[in-house]
Amino acid sequence: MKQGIFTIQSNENIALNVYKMVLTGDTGAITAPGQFVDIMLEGYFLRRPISVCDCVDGKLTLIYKVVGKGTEAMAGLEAEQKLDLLTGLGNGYDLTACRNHALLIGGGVGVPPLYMMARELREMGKEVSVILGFNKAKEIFYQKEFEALGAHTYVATADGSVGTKGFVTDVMNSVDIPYDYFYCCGPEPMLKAVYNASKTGGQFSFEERMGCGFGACMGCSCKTKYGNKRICKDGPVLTKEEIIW
Amino acid sequence: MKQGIFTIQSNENIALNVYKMVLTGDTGAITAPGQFVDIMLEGYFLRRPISVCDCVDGKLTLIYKVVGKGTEAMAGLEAEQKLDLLTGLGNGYDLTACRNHALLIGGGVGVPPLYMMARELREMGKEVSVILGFNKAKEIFYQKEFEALGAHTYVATADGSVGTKGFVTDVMNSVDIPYDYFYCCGPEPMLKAVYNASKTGGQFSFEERMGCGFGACMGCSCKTKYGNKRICKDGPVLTKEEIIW
Amino acid sequence: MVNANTKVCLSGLELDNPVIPASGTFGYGYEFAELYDINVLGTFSFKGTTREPRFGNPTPRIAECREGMINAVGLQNPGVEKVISEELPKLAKCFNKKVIANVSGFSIDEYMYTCERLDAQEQVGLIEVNISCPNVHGGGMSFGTQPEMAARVTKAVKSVTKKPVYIKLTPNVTDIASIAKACEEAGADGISLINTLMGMRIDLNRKKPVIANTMGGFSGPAIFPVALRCVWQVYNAVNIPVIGMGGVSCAEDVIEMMLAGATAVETGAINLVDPYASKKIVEDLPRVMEKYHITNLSDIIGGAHS
Amino acid sequence: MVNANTKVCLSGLELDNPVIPASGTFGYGYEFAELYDINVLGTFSFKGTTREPRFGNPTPRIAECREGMINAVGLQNPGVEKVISEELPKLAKCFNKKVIANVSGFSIDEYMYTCERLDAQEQVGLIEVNISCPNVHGGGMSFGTQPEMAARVTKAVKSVTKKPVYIKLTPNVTDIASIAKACEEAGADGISLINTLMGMRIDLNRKKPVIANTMGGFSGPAIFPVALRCVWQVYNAVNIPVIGMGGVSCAEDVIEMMLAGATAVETGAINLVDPYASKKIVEDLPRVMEKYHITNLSDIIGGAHS
Ligand SMILES: Cc1cc2nc3c(=O)[nH]c(=O)nc-3n(C[C@H](O)[C@H](O)[C@H](O)COP(=O)(O)OP(=O)(O)OC[C@H]3O[C@@H](n4cnc5c(N)ncnc54)[C@H](O)[C@@H]3O)c2cc1C
Ligand SMILES: Cc1cc2nc3c(=O)[nH]c(=O)nc-3n(C[C@H](O)[C@H](O)[C@H](O)COP(=O)(O)OP(=O)(O)OC[C@H]3O[C@@H](n4cnc5c(N)ncnc54)[C@H](O)[C@@H]3O)c2cc1C
Ligand SMILES: Cc1cc2nc3c(=O)[nH]c(=O)nc-3n(C[C@H](O)[C@H](O)[C@H](O)COP(=O)(O)O)c2cc1C
Ligand SMILES: Cc1cc2nc3c(=O)[nH]c(=O)nc-3n(C[C@H](O)[C@H](O)[C@H](O)COP(=O)(O)O)c2cc1C
Ligand code: FES
Ligand code: FES
Repeated sequence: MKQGIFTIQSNENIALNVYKMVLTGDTGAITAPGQFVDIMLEGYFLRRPISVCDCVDGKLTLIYKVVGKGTEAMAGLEAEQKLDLLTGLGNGYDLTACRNHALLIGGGVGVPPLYMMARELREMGKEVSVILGFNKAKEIFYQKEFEALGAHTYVATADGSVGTKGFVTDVMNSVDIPYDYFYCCGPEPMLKAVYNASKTGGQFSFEERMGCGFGACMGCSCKTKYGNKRICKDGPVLTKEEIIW
Repeated sequence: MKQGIFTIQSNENIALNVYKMVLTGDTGAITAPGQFVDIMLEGYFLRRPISVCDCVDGKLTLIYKVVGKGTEAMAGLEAEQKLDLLTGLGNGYDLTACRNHALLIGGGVGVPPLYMMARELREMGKEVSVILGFNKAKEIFYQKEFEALGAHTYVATADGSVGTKGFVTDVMNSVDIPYDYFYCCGPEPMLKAVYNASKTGGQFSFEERMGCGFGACMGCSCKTKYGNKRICKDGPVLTKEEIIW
Repeated sequence: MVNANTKVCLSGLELDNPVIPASGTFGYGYEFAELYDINVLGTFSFKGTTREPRFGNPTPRIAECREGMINAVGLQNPGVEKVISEELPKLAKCFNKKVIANVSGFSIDEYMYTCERLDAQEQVGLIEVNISCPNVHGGGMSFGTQPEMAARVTKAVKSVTKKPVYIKLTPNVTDIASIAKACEEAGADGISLINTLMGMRIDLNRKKPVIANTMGGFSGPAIFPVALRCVWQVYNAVNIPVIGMGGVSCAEDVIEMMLAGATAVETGAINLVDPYASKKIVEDLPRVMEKYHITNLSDIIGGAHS
Repeated sequence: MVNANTKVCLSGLELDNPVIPASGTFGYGYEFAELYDINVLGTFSFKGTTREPRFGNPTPRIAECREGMINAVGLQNPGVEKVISEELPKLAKCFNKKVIANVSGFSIDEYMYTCERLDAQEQVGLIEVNISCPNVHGGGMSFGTQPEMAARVTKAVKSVTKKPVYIKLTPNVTDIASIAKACEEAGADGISLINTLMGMRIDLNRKKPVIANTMGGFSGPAIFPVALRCVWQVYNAVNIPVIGMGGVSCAEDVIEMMLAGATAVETGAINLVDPYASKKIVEDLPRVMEKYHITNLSDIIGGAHS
């Protein structure tokens, strides 16, 4: 973990209520996809946790959805403005768990962390399939970016406007993807559906309301088969076998 | 009273810890010298009351001393920034009470409101003498500005570095100024000393910690011979005869 | 937005909307009437009134806090007779709704006297009895800190009034619900809460308390979570309407208070720093109701319980 | 600045400075030791420890407030035996000062057991007994809301310990001074205050409480005026040292707390949003002392009284 002042390079609307922010600063503490940063916003007491979407050469990309006052304030920020970030938070995904072919499953703003993971898996020479779930066409983002990495990219929309009509699990059930391990991020009902639909081992990223984001307050605890864990420090990524729903 | 958004034109350091801020905006509610404005500052709950130093052609001049966190924040503001002000607060001085020759007595940041008053009295064709009290040379401001209005200007410094050594009352006692009425603004001990040293009727401007600044909360009350008054609404200017020390 | 229904009803007193500037932060109304038509408000609660005129506490009476302020005004008011003969007629010129009469006292007799006088005024729609003052005949402990004392004031006041009587509670107690319950049992028509939290600040330059009286009442947005909790607890404990207040500063806060159990909501300290705050909240309510899919505001009262 | 003396002393426990991260906001220290040398602190109070391991409350346990937060962690901790066998040895590697052991319990027996075990640990310099938990053998009311109960816990704990025992009080009471006095009479070596204010928030989208457990403990800069008032009242009521806390977020707040009567000062929620906060406060103290003409920090304890 590191605390650092980052400078916003850009902050743009890329889908319905979804923004992409690129920052520069000391990204040295960020070591794995699935980790997150915790952002201090003027006028708000608690920091906002946002997953690392990508991190290369000191450039940090975040993708976030406006859901409340904090993210609304973030959407109003402009290039050159500074932000106080805690970086390198959380365990992140373990990419070595996949042998040859990884299936990445993301829903809504669960999609961003899968991008850095897909890139790194491709760099490791692995086959990558990605299933992206959204509600409707206007919410879709990053489909092309995944394709550009050479990932087999499937989209599901709840209203059927693009790709498979339905949920990510409808793609899992209808397309025969020869994955040997999967990685998943999204809202909890999706995680649970994927848990049930999956045929191999895998990892899930969880969300919880956080006090500190770095393991000090016990605000974000959950029970696992291997004991109590803090989503912020021992997670947010948990393995399939340890999860208690 | 009016609420309005003002734009800072300039904000400069003019003496030790003393700043002059010029703003533009709707000054229509400002009707008399001695009135004040109440400034909202980001991150501070209560507004800060500052006297009108001058107000011409929609240009509002304020002079303030950095004494705490709010005024410190003000000192850091820059041209083009916006401020939310309540304007036209307080009764202000009654200039008609002076026949021919007004004596204006100010101490420290009690000096600013006397400037607009001196200007208006001069425009009304009256003789104006001004006694400005400061602690030391570095704190002096606006001496030339008063002289430029054609006011007989005397300075007293506590350390004797400029003008009369001592207090404004030392000037009152040593120089024979033929005033028929006086107007006074400064710290309370000075007001009281002037009260005792003065030979004519006069008016005093008081300070008090304020909740609202416009008469709603009863936070700033004082007792006078004519009943309870709110410094912010029935004051800040009280006449010599009504004051109870 | 067209369909947003903001009407609520307090023991028969129908309000166009639930927004009520709180006692002590809105004077007797006309300072604000200089700025806007105060008839847009649900109503307002006028400055705490006592039998005798009071100057209140020595100054300084005000201290700043993060997201709030402390006041130790000490119930400055011209006394009930002058309120009736001078303030209410002045108010009549700018306000055509029924006002809430906020009453304070230092003995049961005084409460009875003042309430009876105000009960006789046509302009008064509801009496809000502030029981946070120290009881001069009972050792100085505030009437509002013991259920028995709160009940005695309630019963006494109810015996001399016909208008709805709401008892205004202090949050500076171990168990606010038990005090609310005692008031309900004694005949209160409703409960108003919260009054200020006891707080203080010290001036680092003088190394002395900022407030001349040492302590004072802390209020403003900072106290909202405490106020909301108290409203929740009291709503659970009684079957009479609750007026919620404490730190309310925007339309979202009004809705949160109502979900916790408030039938109407008072706005306090925020009126002092933004004199248009209550008007803005009234105007903002329909938009925020739409955002949270609310058509009838009165439907959500207590909606977050179970 | 060269001459600034920040030393203070808590019942024989000498501290280089009065800055103490508060229980529950500093874990068992080593998350912060990753960031800086925590030996710069006066000391710190470790996470509230109970006899048995506890998972605590269901999540969500955290809600945001203006200038503060609500937590309903519910005393998650590994239990006193694991604290002794695992946490303290880990702490020894990064902290060479005596730590404050914060103890919670749901019965007098439990308090006694846990305190006795921790009293035997060399690393522990002082025991801070949190009596805000509900008393499972006494109807669920918190031990800290009645003077008699507070005194019973104090006496029981004192009978099994040799180290200084500070009783940590809840502010959610009508008369905190009487509870402090009862603890002093029962033998407490000092008083620690305040624990969190009871508060809550409602999620407007779900129209349900944010916190799974409905209510929680509200803390952070917003509560500072209440905490300062409590420290002032308790300092007036007792002759034993007071550790002040509640909303402290900068060196100025530390000085304000000490002027009100605190011998040392704990920093809570601020550590969670700025992990370097306590270190910054320690480093900033000499500058702020100079600004307010303070040479010996211990000289100002209670300085704003009379
Ligand atoms: C590990 C982690 C990674 C995340 N990554 C992303 C991401 O990459 N992109 C993205 O859009 N969102 C992400 N989120 C969710 C994001 O943190 C919330 O949407 C955001 O905090 C909402 O803030 P707000 O002020 O707009 O909402 P408000 O509801 O106004 O916030 C009030 C409080 O609740 C908290 N809160 C609200 N929703 C959530 C939530 N879903 N999870 C945790 N805390 C919440 C806020 O942080 C704040 O403390 C992530 C959450 C976690 C825990
Ligand atoms: C009618 C009136 C006119 C004034 N005109 C001027 C002026 O022209 N130039 C100038 O430099 N100062 C003036 N003052 C004083 C000025 O308001 C304070 O210096 C300023 O509010 C201090 O704010 P702060 O945040 O720096 O201090 P802090 O001490 O951090 O402020 C804390 C709180 O105390 C209040 N406060 C502190 N000192 C005073 C004070 N002396 N009077 C009233 N409230 C105070 C603040 O407004 C704030 O609410 C005037 C005061 C009044 C009442
Ligand atoms: C300056 C001031 C004066 C007050 N005077 C009274 C009063 O006379 N009677 C009363 O019942 N409450 C009084 N209150 C309390 C408010 O009505 C309200 O209960 C409290 O401030 C909480 O609301 P807020 O946080 O929105 O300010 C006063 C509050 C303030 C700030
Ligand atoms: C997340 C969290 C957990 C806490 N856990 C404990 C605890 O275990 N034992 C205890 O005595 N106090 C606990 N507290 C209370 C703090 O120690 C402190 O008394 C309170 O938060 C007020 O200080 P603050 O406003 O600086 O946060 C906790 C507070 C927070 C925010
Ligand atoms: S948020 Fe504090 S421990 Fe996870
Ligand atoms: S400051 Fe509110 S009445 Fe004067």
